Amino acid sequence: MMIILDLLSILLICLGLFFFFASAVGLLRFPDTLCRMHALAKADNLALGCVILGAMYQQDDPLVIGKLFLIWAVTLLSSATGGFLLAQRIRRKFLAREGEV
Amino acid sequence: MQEIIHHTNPPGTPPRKGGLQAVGIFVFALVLWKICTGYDPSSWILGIPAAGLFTWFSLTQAESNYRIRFRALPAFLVYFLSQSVLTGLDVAKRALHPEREINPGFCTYPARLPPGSPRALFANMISLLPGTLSWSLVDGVHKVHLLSGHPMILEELAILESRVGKLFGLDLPEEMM
Amino acid sequence: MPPPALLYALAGIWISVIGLRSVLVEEHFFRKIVASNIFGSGVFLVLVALARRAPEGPPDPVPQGMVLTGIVVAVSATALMLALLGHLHDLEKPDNQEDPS
Amino acid sequence: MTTGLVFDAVLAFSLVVLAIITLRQRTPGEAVVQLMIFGLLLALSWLRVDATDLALTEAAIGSGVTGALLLAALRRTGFGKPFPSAVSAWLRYPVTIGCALLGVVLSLVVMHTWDSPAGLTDLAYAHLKESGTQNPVTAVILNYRSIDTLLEIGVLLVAALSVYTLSGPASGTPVKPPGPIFRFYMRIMTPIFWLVVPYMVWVGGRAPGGAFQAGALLSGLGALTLLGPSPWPLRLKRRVVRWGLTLGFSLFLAAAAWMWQYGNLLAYPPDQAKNWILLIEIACTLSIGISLTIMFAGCAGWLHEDPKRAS
Repeated sequence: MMIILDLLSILLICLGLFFFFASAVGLLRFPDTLCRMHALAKADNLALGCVILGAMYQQDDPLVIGKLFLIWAVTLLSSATGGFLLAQRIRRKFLAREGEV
Repeated sequence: MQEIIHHTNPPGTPPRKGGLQAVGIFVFALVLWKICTGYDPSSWILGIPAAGLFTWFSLTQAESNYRIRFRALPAFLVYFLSQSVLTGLDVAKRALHPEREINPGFCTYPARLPPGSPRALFANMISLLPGTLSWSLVDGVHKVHLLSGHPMILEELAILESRVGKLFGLDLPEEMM
Repeated sequence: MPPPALLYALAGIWISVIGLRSVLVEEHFFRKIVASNIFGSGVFLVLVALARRAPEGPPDPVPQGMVLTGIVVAVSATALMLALLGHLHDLEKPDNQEDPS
Repeated sequence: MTTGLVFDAVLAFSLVVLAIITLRQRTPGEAVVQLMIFGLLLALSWLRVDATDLALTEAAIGSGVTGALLLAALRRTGFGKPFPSAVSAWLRYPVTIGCALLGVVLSLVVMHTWDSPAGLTDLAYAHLKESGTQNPVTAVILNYRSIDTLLEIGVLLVAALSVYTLSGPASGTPVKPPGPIFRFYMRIMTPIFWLVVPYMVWVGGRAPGGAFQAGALLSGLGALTLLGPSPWPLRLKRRVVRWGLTLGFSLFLAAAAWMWQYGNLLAYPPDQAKNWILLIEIACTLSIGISLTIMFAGCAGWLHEDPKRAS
């Protein structure tokens, strides 16, 4: 039983690392800032979710599991909002360049 | 803008600040505190004031007309998680594919959800669908950046919007008129 | 095989030396402020690594406490430097020169 | 063991490289972003040498607050202008050579003295029971060496007051109010902040955490509140804010004076130590949070005007 849980947890964390890697590659390869933000906002969230899910299998204490879940929820909200604010700033610069403001 | 069927709390009515709601938020805060601090009973010296602060700051905000229906939460979470996985896979595929499958574009989507939390949550959720990123919300119009445009995008947004609406107890049709 | 903490101590020394050089050489005040932050971080890294000299057992909490204090003092100093820099900027602005206050 | 050592070597090396990269950036904005990345990696390295308390503080204050202060100052003085070139070569070369020599000497000293008996670990742990806290770092800063911390809170107060005095009238460009998404975020996060800040204070008595980390969190909330139209607008000139700014230092000072009757400055009797530490930590958290928020507002030039006035 323990071995299955350990394997599952290793698998999930490796999956998370893969998505982090993919998001980093996307950050480097995508053509402009908005496209790069797709990579950051989406793959990173899934990656963090996988890592946290993997870490949860290593915990016996339900309170620690709850804490891990809270961390993920707050990070999701923060990264979505941060991404939106960044996109808004890019849009303002874009519009200013177009001369519309 | 389509007609929205309000089950309760149409916009414009002042937020309900009943004692029951305050107690609910207070208990929720205590649960959060418990999750954070663990099993030490002496933590309540700070925990009860902290939960009080949480309740006060939750109740004294201007625009709390729309509240989440807890009955709708599980279905929404399942949808949210499955979409997260699809989205992550989609982005990872595009990032790692030798020829970049990217054809950036924009689209606009008029909001059907009322302003406030529902509309804001919807904008945040747009960034969750495969290939879409919300990048502005002005006067009820969502501007969406597309990683690669495809014809079904407006329909997908409408489905997402109606899901978000259900979470707040609002009925929206699943397709645009 | 060197102990890991020694690696960090050496890295800290070289980071602070690099920072010190930039503080002395650079002309632009903003860059001097950034450099002084790096200088300070290097010194902190040395202290934190020195706290871990004993290979087993808990680390020495006294240098750690000093660094904790130091981080807050460093941020105060940075804020003060930046406020002075902003003040200087306001004074140099041409439209502010006839301002009596 | 070996894998860990490889990781440590790579991390230590990349810290040095990042420091160099940070100092070679062309524009101030890029330098700040690099500095923040450097700070986060530094925090990671401190986890590797068992300094979790410090890693938290470095990530929150060293990287987060410092970065916010630098960006705020850039908002006032201009982002994009590249740095002018450095001074003439005749000064640059001697300084570089001198610094390199200093680095070599220091490295040799550290390597030679590495195995000498370590400092005060045993002494610090021997008295942990009487110190009123289970976290050795908290014991050092709020009991054994609390006089240092008292003075440090004083430094912070003086720095905040200086920033307050220095920031002239209405010098910063007003901020454009962010839209409904940011308001939604603030509505959810503000109550959570007010729950997490007390948690940080409480946990400092047992595990990594404490007044500094909590104060940094509070100042994060303060800076976010200054950025946009919040349901709870923050007016830094209100009397209650000014009282909060001085609360930490005055309470700490009062504690020091009160302890005089036991014969020593800030030597708590063991049975009262726990309560004094908790009280001082709460007061200091408020003061640190308000001080750092004032510094942020001062650096951005928003202290003496209404930041919500849209252009």
